Amino acid sequence: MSAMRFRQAIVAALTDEMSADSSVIFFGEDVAAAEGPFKTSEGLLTTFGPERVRDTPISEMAFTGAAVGAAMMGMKPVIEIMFIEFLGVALDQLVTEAAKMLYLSKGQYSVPMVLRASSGAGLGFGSQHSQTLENWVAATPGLKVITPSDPQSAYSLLRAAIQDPDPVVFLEPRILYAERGEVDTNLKMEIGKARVLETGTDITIVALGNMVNVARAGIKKAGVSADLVDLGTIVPWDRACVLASVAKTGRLVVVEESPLSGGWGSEIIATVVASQFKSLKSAPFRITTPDVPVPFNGGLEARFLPTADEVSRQIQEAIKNNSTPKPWWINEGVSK
Amino acid sequence: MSAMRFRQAIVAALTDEMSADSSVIFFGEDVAAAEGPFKTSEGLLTTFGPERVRDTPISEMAFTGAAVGAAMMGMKPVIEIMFIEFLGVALDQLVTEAAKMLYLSKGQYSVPMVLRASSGAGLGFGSQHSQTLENWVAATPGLKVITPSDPQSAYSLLRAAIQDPDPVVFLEPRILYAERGEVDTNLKMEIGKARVLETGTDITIVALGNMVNVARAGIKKAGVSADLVDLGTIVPWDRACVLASVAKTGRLVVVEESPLSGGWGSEIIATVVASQFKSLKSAPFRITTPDVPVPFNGGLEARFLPTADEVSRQIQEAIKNNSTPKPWWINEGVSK
Amino acid sequence: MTTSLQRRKELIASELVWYERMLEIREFEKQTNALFAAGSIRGTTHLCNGQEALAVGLASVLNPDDVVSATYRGHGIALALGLTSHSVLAEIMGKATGCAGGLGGSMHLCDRSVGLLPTSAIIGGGMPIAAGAALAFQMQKKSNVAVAVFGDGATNIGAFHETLNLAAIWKLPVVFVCDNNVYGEYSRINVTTPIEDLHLRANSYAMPNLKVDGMDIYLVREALQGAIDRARSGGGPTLVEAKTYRFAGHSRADQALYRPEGELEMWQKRDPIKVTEELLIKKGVLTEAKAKELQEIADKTMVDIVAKTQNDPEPEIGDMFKNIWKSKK
Amino acid sequence: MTTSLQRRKELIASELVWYERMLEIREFEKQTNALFAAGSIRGTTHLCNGQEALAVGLASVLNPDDVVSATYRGHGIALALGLTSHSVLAEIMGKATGCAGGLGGSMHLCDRSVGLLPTSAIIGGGMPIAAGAALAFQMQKKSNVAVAVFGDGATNIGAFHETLNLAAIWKLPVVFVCDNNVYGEYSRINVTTPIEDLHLRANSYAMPNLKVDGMDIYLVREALQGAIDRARSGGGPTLVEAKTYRFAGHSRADQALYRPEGELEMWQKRDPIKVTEELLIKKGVLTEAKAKELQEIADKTMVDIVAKTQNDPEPEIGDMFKNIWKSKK
Ligand SMILES: Cc1ncc(C[n+]2csc(CCOP(=O)(O)OP(=O)(O)O)c2C)c(N)n1
Ligand SMILES: Cc1ncc(C[n+]2csc(CCOP(=O)(O)OP(=O)(O)O)c2C)c(N)n1
Ligand SMILES: [Mg+2]
Ligand SMILES: [Mg+2]
Repeated sequence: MSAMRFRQAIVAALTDEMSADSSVIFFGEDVAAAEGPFKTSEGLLTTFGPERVRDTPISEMAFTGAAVGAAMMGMKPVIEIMFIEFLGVALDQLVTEAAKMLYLSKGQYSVPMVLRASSGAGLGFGSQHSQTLENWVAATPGLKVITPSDPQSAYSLLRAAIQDPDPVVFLEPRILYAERGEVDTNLKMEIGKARVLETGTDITIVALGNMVNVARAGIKKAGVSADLVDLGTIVPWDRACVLASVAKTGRLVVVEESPLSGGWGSEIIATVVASQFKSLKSAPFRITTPDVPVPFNGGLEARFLPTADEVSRQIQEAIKNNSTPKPWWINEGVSK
Repeated sequence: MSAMRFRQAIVAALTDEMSADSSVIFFGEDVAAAEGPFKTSEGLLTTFGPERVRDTPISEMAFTGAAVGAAMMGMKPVIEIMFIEFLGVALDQLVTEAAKMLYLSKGQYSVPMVLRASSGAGLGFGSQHSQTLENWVAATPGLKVITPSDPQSAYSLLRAAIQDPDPVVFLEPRILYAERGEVDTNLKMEIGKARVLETGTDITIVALGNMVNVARAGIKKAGVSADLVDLGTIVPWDRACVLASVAKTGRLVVVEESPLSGGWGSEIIATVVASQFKSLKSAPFRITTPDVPVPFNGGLEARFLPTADEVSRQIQEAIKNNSTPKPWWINEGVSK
Repeated sequence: MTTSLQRRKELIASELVWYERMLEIREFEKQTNALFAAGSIRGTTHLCNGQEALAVGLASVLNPDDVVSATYRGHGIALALGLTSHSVLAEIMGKATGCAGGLGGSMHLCDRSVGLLPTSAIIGGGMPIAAGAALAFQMQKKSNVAVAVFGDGATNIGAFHETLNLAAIWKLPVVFVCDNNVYGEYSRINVTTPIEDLHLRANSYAMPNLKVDGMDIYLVREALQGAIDRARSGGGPTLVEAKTYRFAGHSRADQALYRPEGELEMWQKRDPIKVTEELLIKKGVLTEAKAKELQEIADKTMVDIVAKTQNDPEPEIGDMFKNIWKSKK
Repeated sequence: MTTSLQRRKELIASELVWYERMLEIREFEKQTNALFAAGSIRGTTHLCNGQEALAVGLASVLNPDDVVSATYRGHGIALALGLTSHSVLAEIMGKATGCAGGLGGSMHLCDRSVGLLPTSAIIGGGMPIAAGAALAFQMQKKSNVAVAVFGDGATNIGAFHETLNLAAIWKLPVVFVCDNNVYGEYSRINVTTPIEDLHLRANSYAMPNLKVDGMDIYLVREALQGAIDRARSGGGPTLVEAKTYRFAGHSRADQALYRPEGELEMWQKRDPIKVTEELLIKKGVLTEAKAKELQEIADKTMVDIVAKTQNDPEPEIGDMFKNIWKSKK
């Protein structure tokens, strides 16, 4: 056990995997000499040299595709897309090539690669550098999608992702990079296994990434008895864990950092409802951001994101009245 | 009223809008001289000339972005992305630029453009040319997303899309291009307004594109009394219409041509459940494709897609037992 | 039953096999076209008539453990690399016996035993993948090379630009082969591209480049050999532009009526098969009689393969659920 | 209160204003840097010290109804085009009085009245948009031109390649201006790009191209004027590469310690402001005393603007729900 920052947990996972497996290579923009814009590759160039740790031109399509090809030929590339929005110029290689390679080769070519990207709002980077965008990749058979919520899951899940034989998208909540936490480097975590971080009786709260921390604070504020499920993996998500929890609590809320419309949370709800309708005491619902681009202004961005207060208010309401709470912007008459 | 094929309805809508508004221009790969790989621009070059109807290089990013810029400066560009998968090399311009332009310019620059693309399976085009991919764009505030289901909606909704002041993604089910139907060129349809094509009492079936036709056949086969809601627009979808229908029937199934996990159908279900939980007789559920890439083989592709038989079986089961039917691949023990 | 690898070694070993393989490809496309017209092939097909010398020339200078990323117009390259006409036709007809089990189709051919990466149906899709394969070889200190084959129209897609720049700056053992068959779908290259000699675009990356008469297999081999040797010896990438011509339409039922009067005929005078035939006869490796005989054999063999393949089994429903993930769950 | 358009016209009218505007930009970045360090600016900022001659030179040769797509490194171009330091600083500080109401931030500046399209924070993002604006002008039979300003590193992104090819084949009235400040983030251009003169990449599209000393506003104007005239007169696009240098770090707190010994000092000898000052003095438009006075005024003015802006109102919560769609619902 040792305390480290989230970004250091990323560095540690990369370091440990690159030490354990010489086929692991790492490249992206300014990840080598500059050690990453968010210092998530500190020391890697020094430790592993310029062959295995490379700076790329500003060419996401080319270096993402290069990772696909290298993976097919026996390497285990980890690449960094600085902000997940930049995948918008490289999506083809991930979803149309990598995700279908095993299928189209009848199992002859697998693609053991990891695409890391920072994601999320809260730091004032504006509309084009603050989204989570899981929806670009979550409906693509062949991919796996992970979002850690603390240094421990960042470390353990990144190692699992690198060891995985399939293409994995690893989304790192940018706002957590500086956060500290205890990390046990011997602790293994499995892709597709959720963690129940708090256990209770009245409601199941499913969250991802930094929303796990927001939800936890919300539970404390509300003083309710809740199961807090940190999904960790969105694809494939831990159905068994969530279903078991809802079977117990009879209530479900998903807290997600993405627009209300079209976010991954609806997938959780649709699945739970389909198989657990009878055991539900009240309607499952979502706490999300509004359907707007991420605003730059600090005060607005803070309201844009789900907060502990908002979570507290809504889960209390849901438990007390067995009704679906309204989001703050409707509640306060700010918007429809 | 006149009978025309779906693809001819597209041509008619483009022709009528280009005649009505000289700022409408149209470009894409082989849409001018060759009149479109699916003959969806027959006669346009002859009628409107090489300035307004243009062939582009194979450069989706450039010509999508060119549409954005031209729209900002007063033109109304309609572009054709031959197969929606090709948006994977151009997504940035649509979702990161066009969708946020009005917001980032404080209303100074709007982007009245239409991005047309053929989509969907059933014709043996294989894994990289057969998807629907609404999920790439459905969670992007600022965009509108439409999928017509017949020649009439293709005509009326495309005209509405071209007249709309915002960026619209217009997905055309490729399998319908050759289908015939009556078209009233005076009939206006509104973006965001669903059509109730059949009315009944026992279940609400929400569908989109060609799944509307599959669902209709399924209803006939099942001989049940159902509301069939043709969404037409996915963003913004017609909440009022769907909620009113479910309030009446108490049951909901979404038939969608996309993988079970992460499809837009879960959005409908999550929304309905949140606001209509009490009036539900049984659990809303989805009839979708399995979570696999689109297989080429004809027999497999036919099973891959939701069928009238499958719809019939599942809605009968849901109405009879008030339980959630299992998809065929589980029912038949083919897969988990 | 001969394997892809055996067929590949035969090709590398004898010039006469080059000629036979080119005949095989031509016959294959003839039958494919007929089967598509007859409705026995679903979806689409992209024929490579007129481009056989490049396909066979390339396969004959590469080692079997080198890799190739090609496109939806890949029948010829697949056969040249060694795949049997049966496994390719079966794939195109969606049979379980196809190289991808019938789940890929005409645009998605693959055979790891001879280095054929799954062909991509996305313009430029295979280019960065070939660069990545080359990156793997470079890191593994292997002398293998990767080749990316793509069309003239593909030189206008962003992936072309990014990939050549990346390959150049990393000095990757990759050879970029532009099969300039003059058309991108229904558009003549000059309609979409302001320059004629596409290989010159490599100058933007300080990358060696050259053009070659793609109708002459000997010139093709010479040009490619130089590029491959450079890549193998650590000299980095090369862009080779082969001037060929698409004798058929773009795909499906396209009659290519948009071609200028006489253009096809002009190019047909340099039909790569005829050119090879003449050269081989001049070299005494082939006689007119022998050529005729080989043509008849090729024709007949393909007819038999079509008959056999049509009776091959379809994949099972469960097959569509396989190979989604390599991991257990 | 002077409008953006008035400021723009002043700039076009007098060389002395070029100098004043360059001083304003330099002071603006000085204050921006200080405010960021002090935590008064959130997120990130990208300073343009060393690139003022290009920004002001460009704005001085363009007409107010031409349009410009620029990048996240856009403070200087915005001010040069006419935006007031107050409206830009307010935007960077997230104030309701900012040019985007405080919802955009440093990377997203915009002012339609002087043709500044919303700056893009995506590399290459603004290039096809400028081409599209030029397409609109072409179709509207207007003589306006569109300009895309982007960096050296951006010449490695696919959109650069696709856009130049499209603009060339359509002969669009657009000018591509590559502001080569030697660095892309923390990487020197030579680390990511095999050639030094990036304007040569235009040869891949048979597009006229040239390079210019970006530290000399007179040379910048001359080079741009030629390209703009060509575009206006239907001659199509041009790629102009301005050799500048990024005096500051890439963004935020970057100290740019990765720069080779003495490189910065070498370039600072050709500080565009000093160069302009000397030229204006030689021309008799300016005296050393006057220059000193103008610098003091610029410094003081900016200090006042900072003070004023800090007290400006924040946007209201409801503002984040505006401008999602232009249509009613
Ligand atoms: C990104 C993308 N855009 C468009 C297409 C549709 N398309 C298929 S083949 C083709 C023409 C390609 O021309 P070329 O590169 O010359 O190759 P050829 O077909 O001549 O072999 C196009 C545009 C595609 N498959 N992918
Ligand atoms: C598609 C994309 N990839 C990466 C980035 C991150 N990024 C921001 S600025 C920058 C460097 C750009 O260098 P250059 O083009 O020379 O412009 P400069 O910053 O020097 O003005 C990078 C890589 C981005 N914004 N967009
Ligand atoms: Mg071609
Ligand atoms: Mg730069």
